[in-house]
Amino acid sequence: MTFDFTDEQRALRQAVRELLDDHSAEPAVRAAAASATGVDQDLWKLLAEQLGLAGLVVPEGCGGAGAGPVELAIVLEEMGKKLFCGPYLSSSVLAATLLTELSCAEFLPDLASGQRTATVVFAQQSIAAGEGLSGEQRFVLDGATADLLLVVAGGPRVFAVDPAAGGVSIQPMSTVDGTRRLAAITLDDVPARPVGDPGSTAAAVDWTLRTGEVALAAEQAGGARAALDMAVAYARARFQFGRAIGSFQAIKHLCADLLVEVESAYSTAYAAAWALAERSPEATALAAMAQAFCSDAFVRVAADNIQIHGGIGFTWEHPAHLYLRRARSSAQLLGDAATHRERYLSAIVDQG
Amino acid sequence: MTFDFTDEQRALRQAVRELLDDHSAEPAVRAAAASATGVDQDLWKLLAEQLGLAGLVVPEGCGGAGAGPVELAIVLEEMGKKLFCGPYLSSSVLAATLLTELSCAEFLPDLASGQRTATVVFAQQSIAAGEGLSGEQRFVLDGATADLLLVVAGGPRVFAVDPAAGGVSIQPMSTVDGTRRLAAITLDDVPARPVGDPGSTAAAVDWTLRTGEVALAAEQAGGARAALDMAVAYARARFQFGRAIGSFQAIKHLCADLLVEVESAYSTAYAAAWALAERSPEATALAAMAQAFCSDAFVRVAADNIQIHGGIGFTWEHPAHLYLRRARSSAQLLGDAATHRERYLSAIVDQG
Amino acid sequence: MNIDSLRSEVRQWLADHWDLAADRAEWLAAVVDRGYAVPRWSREDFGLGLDEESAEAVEAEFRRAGAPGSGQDRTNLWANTVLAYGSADLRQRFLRPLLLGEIRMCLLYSEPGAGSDLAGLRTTAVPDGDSYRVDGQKVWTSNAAEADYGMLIARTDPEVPKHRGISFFFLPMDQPGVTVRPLRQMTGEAHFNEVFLTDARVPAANMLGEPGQGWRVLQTALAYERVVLAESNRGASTRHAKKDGGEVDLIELARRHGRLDDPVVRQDIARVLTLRAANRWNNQRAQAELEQGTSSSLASLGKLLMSRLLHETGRVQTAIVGAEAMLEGADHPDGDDANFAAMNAYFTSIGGGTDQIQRNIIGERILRLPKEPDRFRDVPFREIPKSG
Amino acid sequence: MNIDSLRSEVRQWLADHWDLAADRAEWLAAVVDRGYAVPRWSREDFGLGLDEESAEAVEAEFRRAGAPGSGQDRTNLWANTVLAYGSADLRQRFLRPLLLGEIRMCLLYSEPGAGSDLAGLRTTAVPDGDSYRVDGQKVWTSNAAEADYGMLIARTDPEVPKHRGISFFFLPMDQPGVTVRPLRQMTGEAHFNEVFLTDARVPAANMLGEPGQGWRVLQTALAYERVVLAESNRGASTRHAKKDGGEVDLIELARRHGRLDDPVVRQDIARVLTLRAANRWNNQRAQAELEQGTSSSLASLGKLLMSRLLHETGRVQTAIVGAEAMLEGADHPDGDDANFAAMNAYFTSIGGGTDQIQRNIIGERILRLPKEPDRFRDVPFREIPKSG
Repeated sequence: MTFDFTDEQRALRQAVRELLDDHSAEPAVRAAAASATGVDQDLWKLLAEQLGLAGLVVPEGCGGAGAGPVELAIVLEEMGKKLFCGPYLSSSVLAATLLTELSCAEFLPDLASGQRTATVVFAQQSIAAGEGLSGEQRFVLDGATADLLLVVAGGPRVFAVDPAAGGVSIQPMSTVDGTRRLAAITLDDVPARPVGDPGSTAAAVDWTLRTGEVALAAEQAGGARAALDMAVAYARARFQFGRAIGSFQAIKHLCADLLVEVESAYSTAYAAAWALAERSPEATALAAMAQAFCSDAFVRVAADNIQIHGGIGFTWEHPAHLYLRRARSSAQLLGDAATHRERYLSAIVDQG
Repeated sequence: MTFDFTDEQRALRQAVRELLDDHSAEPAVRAAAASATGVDQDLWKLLAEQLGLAGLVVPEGCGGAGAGPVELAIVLEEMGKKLFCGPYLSSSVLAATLLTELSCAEFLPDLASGQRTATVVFAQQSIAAGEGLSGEQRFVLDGATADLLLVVAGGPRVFAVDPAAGGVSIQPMSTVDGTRRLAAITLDDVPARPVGDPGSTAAAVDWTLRTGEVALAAEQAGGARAALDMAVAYARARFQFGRAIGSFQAIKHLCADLLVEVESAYSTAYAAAWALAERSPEATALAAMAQAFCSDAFVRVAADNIQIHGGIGFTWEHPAHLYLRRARSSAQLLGDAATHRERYLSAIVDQG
Repeated sequence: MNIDSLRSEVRQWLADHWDLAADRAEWLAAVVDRGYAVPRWSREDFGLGLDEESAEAVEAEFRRAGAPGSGQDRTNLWANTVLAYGSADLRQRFLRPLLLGEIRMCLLYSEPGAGSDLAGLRTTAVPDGDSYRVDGQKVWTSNAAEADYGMLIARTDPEVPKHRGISFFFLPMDQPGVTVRPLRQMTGEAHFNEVFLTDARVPAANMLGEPGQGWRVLQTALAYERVVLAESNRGASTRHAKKDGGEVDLIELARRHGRLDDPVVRQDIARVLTLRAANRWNNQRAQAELEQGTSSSLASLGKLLMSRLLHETGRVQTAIVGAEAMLEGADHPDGDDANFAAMNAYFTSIGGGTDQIQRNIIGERILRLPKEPDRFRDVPFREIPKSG
Repeated sequence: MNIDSLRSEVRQWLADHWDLAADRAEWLAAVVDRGYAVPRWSREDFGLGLDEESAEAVEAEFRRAGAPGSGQDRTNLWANTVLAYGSADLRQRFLRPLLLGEIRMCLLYSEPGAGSDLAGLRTTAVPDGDSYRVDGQKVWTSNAAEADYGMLIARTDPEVPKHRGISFFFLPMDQPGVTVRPLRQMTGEAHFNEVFLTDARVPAANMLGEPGQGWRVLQTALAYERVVLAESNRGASTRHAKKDGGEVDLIELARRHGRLDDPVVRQDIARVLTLRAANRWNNQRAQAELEQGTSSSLASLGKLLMSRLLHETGRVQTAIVGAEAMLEGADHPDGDDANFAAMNAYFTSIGGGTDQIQRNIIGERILRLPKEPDRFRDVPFREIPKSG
C-alpha cells in the first residue's frame, strides 16, 4: 500500500470536488434535508450525466466506468465532506456492487446511467426466500425512493422486487439526519424474481457489505475532515480576550488531537480500499477496522467541532450540527463501532 | 450520608497525619521500599503504641478501639497520601475484621496491640478445607512478614496457620511497588486449627472483603490527592517560557480534570464507608463502585502527575513514580476495576 | 425571639393563611407584607432582619407546608440585584413588584462576539439627555418576548480597559428599539432568543450602580444566578423529562433493548451510574460545606462533572439503542431520547461558561494556579483585537 | 553518468570490496575514500556531488549488499552539523573522523531548568582568552561517559532575548570541568546521564556558527536528529524487545492469560491494533509525501500518535495480565512487560518534546493556528522570570 493515487484518480477527485463545491453547498444540503425525499434530484442528474458517477463501479460492458474500491473511496470521501444528499451509497455502491458480483446485467445499465436507483434490503434474518416474499425490514437505506428493491432473503438469495408491486408497503422512518433517509419495508407475499446464481450469492452479499463498509468509512473520513476544517477556521477567526481562540491551548491542543483522528481515519479507510481493490485476504478485517475507526473518529470530530464553536455551534442555523447528525447516523448505518471492532478482532484471530 | 465528620474523627485524622508527616516522609518510604520486608518497624510501633491504630476496628473488649469503617477510611486515606509502609491493610483491616466478624477473641488482643500481625489468605479456590491443608495461593498481602496466616479455604472455612509450621513454604514475590509486599504461600498437609463458627464464615469473609475494598478505596483516594497536590505544586513552581507551567491551559485544565477525579474518588470511598458503617443493603454495591472508581482515579492521577512533571518525573530520584507504582499495584490488589464495576452492576441489577 | 418560637409562629401563620387553592398574587402579597418573603432583609426592605439560622427556619416551614414565596432573599436574582446596587428610587419602583412576581425579567448579557469573554461586549449605551441610547445585539436570552425589563450590560466607555467601561441597566423591553427573534437550538428546540437593540432607550435613572461599575454589579447578579441554578439544578428542557429526577434508567433501557447481558454495555452503564453517584455526593458535600460556612471548592466542580456525565450518558444511550439512534420523533422514543441527550449535553458543556472556561476557573480559583498573562488588562477596549 | 551505470559501478565495487568479516574501521575508510559515505556532498568534502536520485541509488546498493557506511549525508547528525556550520578548520579536524566513527559524540542540550523551553537554558559560556569557560548542568545525555565531544548549547549573552544569546560548541568531554553522573529512569534503567559543567573549557575555535547564532545551528542539528530517529524509529530500550518489530502480541498474551474470550478485552485489543495500523499507514503516507517532495504534515503527528499508542498498549497489557501486573522481574515476564510498557510510555510522551509541546507544534505549524502571545520575545534573557 503506497497511498499513492494515479493521475486519473486525482482527476476524479478534482471533478467530484468541483461539482460538489458548486452544487452541494450548505443551502442545497439544508434544502435536500428538509425535502420530502432527501434527494437533490438536480445534483443527482449532474453527477450521473456529467461525471458518470452513478456507474462508477458498474462494469464497462454494462455502461459503467468499471472502477474499483479506491475510486469509490475518493468519491465518497468528497461526498462526505459536503454532506452530499442522494442515493449514492444505496444505489451506486451497494446495489451496483451486488448486481455486479452476481453478474446480473439486467438492471445495471439503468443504475449506471442514474435513470433508476436501487437499494439493497439486507433481510437475511427477517425475510425467507420462497415463491412470494413476506416479512419486514427496518432501516432500509433510501428505501422510500429506490426504483428497485434488491431483497437479500434468507439463504441467502437475492430477489428483485418492484416497490410498486402489490403487497409492498414502504414507510419512511423519521431520521435524525435529514440527509440520510431510511425506510421500513413490509412485504406481504410479494411476487419476486430471483437474481443471480445461488452458489455465488453468499460471496456476493459478503463482498457488497465489505464494499459498503469501506465506502462509508471513506465518507466518514471526509466528513471528519470537513468538520475539523470548520473548527480550525473558526478557531483562527474567532477572537475572545483579544486573541484568536485557536491561540489558547485548550482549543489548539484539541484541534491537534482531532487532526490525528482525521488523518488516521483517512489512512484506515484507504488502506481498506486498497485491500479490497487487491481482493486481499485482509480485506474483510481491514474493512471492519476502518468502519469502526472512522465511525468513532467522525462522531468525535463532529462533536468537538460543536464544542469549539461554543454558543453559535449549538444553534440550528449553524452547520456544525448537520455534521454531527450525519456522523451519528453513519456510525449506526452498517452496525456500530463496537460490532465492527469485534468483527475485526475475530477476523485476525481466526487468521491466526 | 452527610459526609460530616465527628470531632473524634477529625482528631483521629489529625493525629494520623501528624505521625505520618513526621515518620513517613519520602526517605522513610524509600528506605522501607528498599528493605527486605517492606515494613518500617519503628513507624509500626509508633502507630500501634502511640495511636492504638493497629486495633482501630478491634472490639474494645479485645483491646481495640471498636471503631468502624469511617474511621478506617480516615486512617487509610492519610496512609495513602504518605505511601505508608506496613501491614496495616493485611493485619489491622483484613485479619482484624475477619476475626471480629468470626467473634474469635483469641488472636485479636495481639493484633490490636500491634505485637503480632496476621494476614488473610483468600484461598477458597485453591485450598480445600480438611484436617491438613494443602495447596498454593499467590499474591498474599504481607504473606512473608505476617506472624499468623488466616487461611480461608473452600467451604468457606477459616483456619489459623502458623507460618513457621512444618509444610508451610512462603516465597516473597517481587512486586513493582516496593511499598506493598506479596508472597506465594504453599501449604503441604499443614495442621491447621479451624477458627469461628462455620455457619457465619461465609458472611464474615464477605464482610471482610467489602471492608478491605472500602479501606483500599480510601487509601487510593488519599494517594490520588497527594499525587495531585504534587502536580499542582510543581505546576506553580516550575517556570518555562517565563511563566509557571500551571498558567498554560494544557497543564491547568489537566489539573482541573484531575481535581474532579480526586474529589469524586473521595466521595465514592466515604459514601461506601458510611454505607458499611450503617450495614446498609447498598454496602456491597457501593464498596465495589468505590473500589472500581478509586482504582482508575489513582492510576490516572498518578500517571498524569508524571506527565505534568516532564523529564524530572521520569527519573527514579523523583517520588512521582512511587505513587504510580502504588496506584498500579492497588488497582489489582483486590481485583481490577472492570471486575468491580461488573460486580457493582450485578449488585444493583439484582436489587432491581 | 428564639428559633423554636419563631418556628411555631411561622407554622401557625401558614396554618391560618396558606391554601393550595389561593390566588398566587394575593398569597405572595401576604407573604411579602408579613416579611417572610425576604426574612434576612431589613424591615425597611420588606424583611424581618433575621439571621441566617432563623431565616432558614422560616424557609423550612414554608417548604414543609409546600407554600411558595419565602427565601427570595436567596433566590430572587432580580430583587437581590436591585437591593444591592439600586438607587433609592429603583428600590422603591422595583423591589416590591419583583417580589410579587409582577414584573417579568430577562437577561441581556451574552453577545455573538462576547461569549467566554463576556467583558468584551460591544453593545454600547451612549448618554442622550436623561436617557441612554443603546445599540447592539444580545443572545441566549430566555423569556425575552415576555419580559417587561431586561438586565442589560452595555459599554458606556470604550476608552478604558474593558472591565471598567461597562454599565448595568434595567432596560424596558416594550419599545420600538428592541426586537426579539427566537433562536433555534441544534436540538430543534427554541428556548432562547436573540435581542436586537437599535436606538433603544433606557432612562439614566435605571442604571444600577455607577457608570463603569457594571462589571461589579454583574458579578453580584451572577452569584445570585448560581444560587438559583443550584436550587433548581435542572436542565433547560422539560421535553425529555425522565423518571428518577430526570435521569434516564440505563439498566431498564438496556433490558428493553436486549443489551443488558452485553459486558461492554454493562461496563458503560456502571461508569455512568458511578459518575451520577459521585456527582450527587460531591453536591451533598458542597452543600454541607456551604452550610458550615466553609467556602466550598466542590461547587465549582459540579458543572464540569455534570457536563462529562451528560455527554457520557448520551454516548451510552446511543450504544444501547443502536440502530434506533438514527431515528427521532415520538415513534422512536428511545432513539429520540438518545439523540436529544447526546446533542443537548452541549447545553451544559457550552452554556453558562464552557467546560474550557470552567477548567480555567477551577485551576485558578481552587488550585491557585496562575492566570494566563493578559496583555490587554490595561488596554482601552477600543484597542483590543476583535473577531473580523 | 546515468543511474544504471552508477548502480552497476557501485554494485561492482561492493562485490570487489565488501566482506562481512572486514574490519569495520578499514571498511569505513574505504567507503569514505571512495566517496560513497556522503555521495550528495561535494568532492572537497569526501563526497561525489550526486543528486538525490543518484545518491539514493548508491544507498540502495549498499542496503542490498547489507554493507554499512553509506548515506551518512542524511544520517550522520554530527558530520552534517559540522559541514553546515563548521569553520574550515573544524571541517578539517572533524569531518573525516566523524565519518569514520572515530570520534564519539554526545548531546548537551537539555537542562534541568530548560526542557520544553530549551531556549531558556542557563548554562553559560564566557570568553576567556582563546577559549570559553562553561558552567552549568545538562541532563538526558546518552553516552556522556564514552563521548569524546559533546555538542553543547550555552548562553554567551544574557543581555539579549533568549534565542539570540546562545552559541553552539564542540566541547571536549575528557577534562576536569566535566562530571558525568548516570541518571536512573523511573523504570529502573539508566540510559542517560546528568553532565555537570564546572569551569569547563572549550576552545573558541570549536564554536559552530557565530556567537549568538547557536539556536539556528541547533535547529539544523535537530532536523538531522529527526531523520536519524525516523530511520531507526526505535524506543530507548532494548531490554524489552518484542517479536514483530518490538510490538507485543496482545492476542497471544490474552490467549496465554485466558482472556481472549473477554469481550471488553477484545475491544481493547482491537483498539490498540487499529492505532498501530493507523500509525504505520500514516508513516507510510508521510514517507511517500516526503519522497514526492511534498512537505509532509503527517510526520509531525507520528510522535503524538505513538505516545497514545504506547500508553494505550501498556494499559491493555495491564488489563490482560491482571494481578500479575503487580509483579516485576524475570520470573513474571508478562507482568514485568506490562509495567515496563506502562511506565516507559512516558519516555515517548515526555522525551524529545512533551505531548503538550507536540500539540503546540501541530496546531501552529500544520493547522496554522496562531501562537500564544509571548511577552518575552524581545526581553533580555536576564529579565525573564525563572523557576524559584
